[in-house]
Amino acid sequence: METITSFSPGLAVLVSLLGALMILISGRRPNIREGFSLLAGITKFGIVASMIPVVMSGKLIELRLWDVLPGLPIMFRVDAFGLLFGLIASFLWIFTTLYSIGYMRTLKEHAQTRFFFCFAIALSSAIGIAFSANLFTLFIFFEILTISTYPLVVHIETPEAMKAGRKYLLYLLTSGVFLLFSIIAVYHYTGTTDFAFGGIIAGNGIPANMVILLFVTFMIGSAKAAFMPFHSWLPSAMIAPTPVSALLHAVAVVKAGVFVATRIILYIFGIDVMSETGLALAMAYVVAFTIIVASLFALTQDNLKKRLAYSTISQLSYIILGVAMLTPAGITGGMMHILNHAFMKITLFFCAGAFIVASGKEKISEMNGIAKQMPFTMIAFTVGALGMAGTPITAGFISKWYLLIASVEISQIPLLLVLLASTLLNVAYFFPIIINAFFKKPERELSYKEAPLFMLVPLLLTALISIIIGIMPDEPLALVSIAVQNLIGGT
Amino acid sequence: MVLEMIFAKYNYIIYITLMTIGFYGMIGKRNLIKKLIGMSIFQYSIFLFYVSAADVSGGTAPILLKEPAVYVNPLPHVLILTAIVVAVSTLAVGLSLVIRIYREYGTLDEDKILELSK
Amino acid sequence: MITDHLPILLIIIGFFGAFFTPIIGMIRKKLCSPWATFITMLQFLISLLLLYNVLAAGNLSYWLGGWQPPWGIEYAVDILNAFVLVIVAGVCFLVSIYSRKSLGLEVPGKEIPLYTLYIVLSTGMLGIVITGDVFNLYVFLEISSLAAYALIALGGRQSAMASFNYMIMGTISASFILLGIGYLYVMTGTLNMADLSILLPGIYGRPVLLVAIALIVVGLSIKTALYPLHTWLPDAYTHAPSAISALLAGTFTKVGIYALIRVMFTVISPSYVIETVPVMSMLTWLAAIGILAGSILAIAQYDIKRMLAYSSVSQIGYIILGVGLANNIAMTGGILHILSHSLMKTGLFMVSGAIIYRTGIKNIYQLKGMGKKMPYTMGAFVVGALSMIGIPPTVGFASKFYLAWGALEAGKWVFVIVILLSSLLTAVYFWRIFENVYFGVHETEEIKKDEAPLSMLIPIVIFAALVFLAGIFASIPIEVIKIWVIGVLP
Amino acid sequence: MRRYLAILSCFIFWAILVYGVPDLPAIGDPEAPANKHVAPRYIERSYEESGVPNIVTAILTNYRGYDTLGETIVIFTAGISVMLLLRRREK
Repeated sequence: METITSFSPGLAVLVSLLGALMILISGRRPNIREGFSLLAGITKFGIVASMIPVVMSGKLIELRLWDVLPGLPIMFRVDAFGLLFGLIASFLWIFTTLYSIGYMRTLKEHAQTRFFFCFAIALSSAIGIAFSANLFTLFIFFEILTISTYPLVVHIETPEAMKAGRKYLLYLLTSGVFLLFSIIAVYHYTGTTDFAFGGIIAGNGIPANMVILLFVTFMIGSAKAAFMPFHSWLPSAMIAPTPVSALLHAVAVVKAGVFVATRIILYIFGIDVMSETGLALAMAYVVAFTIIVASLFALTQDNLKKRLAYSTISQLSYIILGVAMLTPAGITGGMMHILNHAFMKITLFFCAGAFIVASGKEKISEMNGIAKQMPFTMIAFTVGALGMAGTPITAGFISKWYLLIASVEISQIPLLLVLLASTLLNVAYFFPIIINAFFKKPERELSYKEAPLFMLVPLLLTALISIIIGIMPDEPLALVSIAVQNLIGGT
Repeated sequence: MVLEMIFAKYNYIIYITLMTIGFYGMIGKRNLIKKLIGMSIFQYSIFLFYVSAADVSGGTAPILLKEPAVYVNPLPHVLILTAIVVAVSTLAVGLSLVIRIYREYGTLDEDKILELSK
Repeated sequence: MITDHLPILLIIIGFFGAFFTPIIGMIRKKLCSPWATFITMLQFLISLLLLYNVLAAGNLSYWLGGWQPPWGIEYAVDILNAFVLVIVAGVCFLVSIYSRKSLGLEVPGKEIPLYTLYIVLSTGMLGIVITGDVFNLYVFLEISSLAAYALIALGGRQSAMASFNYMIMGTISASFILLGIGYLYVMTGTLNMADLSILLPGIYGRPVLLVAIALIVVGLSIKTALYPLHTWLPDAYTHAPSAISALLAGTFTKVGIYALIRVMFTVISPSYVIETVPVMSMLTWLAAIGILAGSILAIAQYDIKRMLAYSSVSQIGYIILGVGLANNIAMTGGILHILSHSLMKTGLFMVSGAIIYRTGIKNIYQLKGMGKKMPYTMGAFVVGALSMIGIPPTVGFASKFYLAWGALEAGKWVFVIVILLSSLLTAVYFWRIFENVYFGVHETEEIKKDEAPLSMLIPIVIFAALVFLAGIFASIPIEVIKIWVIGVLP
Repeated sequence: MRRYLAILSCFIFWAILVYGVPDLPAIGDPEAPANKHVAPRYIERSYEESGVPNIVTAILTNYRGYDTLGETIVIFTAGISVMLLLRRREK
């Protein structure tokens, strides 16, 4: 496969680091600070987007920086899959920045400089993860992501938040340790940590037990993906300000986990090893279990953000389920769902934040009749919820369709049933909110109005885009199909 | 056999025993001055070892004589000269530390000091 | 050429520097500290030159007084020496800048003897590292120990007792080493390391050699504070003046480890201590226990310096573990960790000293709001602490990576688990501080910025930067270490 | 308790050292390695190389002169330390 060397991936990472530095320097002047934040976001997206034509033409972009440890360089390689994730993260950062400005200013939050600073660092590492060419580089950014999101999680600094932060760290640092172990083991056995389209495990004479152990440690290592039983950090982390939950805990962090899991399944173990050892199927059933159980948990939550968090856990497992089915349709569905879920979930979180800012309400039971006061927000919320359930013409439908095809292809009827059941569960936990908001009368007269424009516009746009993707999915599908071709062609 | 060995190597047994006594003084005694005494015994027994190992039967002190003679090994003596100085210096520092401690706590019993410093 | 005499210059400069300190102090007391900085800077530069020469032209051997070894004393410099020399001299140099204000506050009015001893201490440590003669090593060990006892005793009320205990332990250790050296001499008739390494195979397997190894290993383990012989260390580091804690934490234990490596792997051959007599594997087990015990004890502390001291016990375990596993990778990791731990721990102790300088606070739960009050200092603290935990891209990560890999290479799964588990434990005791420093209660009142003085801040920031840079470019030190390791290990 | 521990460790210490004794050369053995390798040269050539009849002095100041320099430093250090430790803080 043709590769070209370019500085773009490095620049994309660097831009937000520089942005972070500028944010820190201009911390005393909020307008300039937020200006830098926005500027970094736009520049970053520009750089990432500039790589689309190259990748679409089937080439890879590589950038080898220096060796951190001998034989273990910091290296970027942009392929279709990485680019997809990079595009999502950097594109949504722009919206989230706008949204955060509105959110933070309206609530008069403290330590805003720290907030924007950490946000920029977290974004850098998310892009770093997307473009990593080897496990080693990926791990570095993975750990930076963990550390840089911690201050965001504990932002409000109440004892409760600190407790949630400790839990967050406990899970993510522990998983980091497992990941590190797995990386060292892979390096030890294979002499490389590079991602390759056919995987690098095969043909190294690693004992079968070891392969299984490695897979398990790798999957614990990608606990950022929040599949069960390593999920419980995510609902706790909902104590963070809503923009954080929106971008990081619906897009960057958890998607990074899913992204890593996918990279490991497809690019380290490879399709052949996964299917020969039966690990793929085992994984599929674990995540299928997660899909159902997380949805059931979601039903019981009254806090809107927590319900969304459980919904995220469930939806992320779709992605891994698709990948674990190892068929072109499954992988396509899984990868598409990274994109679709990102837009839908960020819309939902933006709405949840808008409710908090405008009305101060976080509990679902208090949201009766809210649609009258905040019609636009509620419409966006409905769009997102419909997408989650996989209704046609929304983005969610596309990915769910592919997943269903894949489950039929490999004739695993239980998985098919899981997908269908989860659709029902999605309806069960989202629609009551919508119905109550539109049709139920509030107990008291409501006096608030829509959230500020800074917040309203981004959430309407993301809702709009998730419909656009549903209607015209060709462009992203093309990108995904290149990734799939690489994988299938490479084996 | 064993007796023969003890007669031929009694010097080692003596230094080892002395050293053990010193060692006990350092770790077993609670009075700081006694610890220092133990320390000195401990160190000087090592010097005994060195010097006795330098002995050559029938040898004389390593100062050159007119007529040829057998000399004992001079090198350990040199080393021990240095080591003695080191030991003395350590003792000096140790004693001045003890004075500091006495000024601070008014006692030299380790247990009492530990209680007082809580 | 003067450059031929670099090895002895390194020591002579220190000795004369120490001799002249009282004279300079008589002229003006204030000049003592710049003088110490100047001397240690010269030593640092010479060490760098030595490292450069060794890398460019191979090992150096310097005959003191022109007497051929084994009759005279030899200074032998190879890559390991030079590497450790640079670390030790560098730390001494930077801490001397830092110490002016810090010691000025904690030990007022005693500049003259203080800086005399400071230079003696640094020179003594450099001497231990550079010498190629086992008895000379003992002499230097005692020189530096004596200076260290006196310097530690300058701290607060309890420091004299801490120093006394350290002196008892230190004397036991030094006497063991002296006795071990005596055994080696009695059995071979030489004191020169290179000569010993040739002659020792003749007595392999004899009980005397076993006793000698036992004595030297135990002696050096006390010096390096290997668990369970670490008991002197927490008290000494806690009660010593901050600058001295920083200096000792960064250098003294490392010098002991250096001596251990030197004796075990170049004087006695690696195959003997690894295969014939399992000294090394015994050490690895102690080290592994020490890693965990040190971390757990550190979690139990609330005095910041005491916590750092226990963390040292744990980190020293890492180094010994790497050295004890004795394969190429683990050994590289262990030696690299000498560098990383020196950088991190010195930096962290200096930060704790800066906090004490500004506020007098030692309890980690009283550090609330310190992140606003001393932003740069605490930033450096964060970098150092993250490196201790092993978060990339800091140097602590690089060494931890190599150590874990080396343990895997050796097939010792237990140690892999120990290494990785302890990074979590490390996270526990450092994160408490982060929480207190940066988060916690909302304080409405504005906290005024009150940074440490520049002469303290600059070394701190340099250390933080080095932790970061050495982490990003870890392959440079690793390549250097590897040359040595490959040359030594079979 | 502590006392017994001390006695126990003393015993272990004693036993380890005694273990090595049979292997050490007998006292006064002229064939002991210590007397064979380095030492003869000092005895034979120190006078011509240094001009001092006392061999110990010759070695102390000449062959191993830097040990002696170290020795002086030790004394110097001890002197300074004692001064530092015993002088009361200046008011």
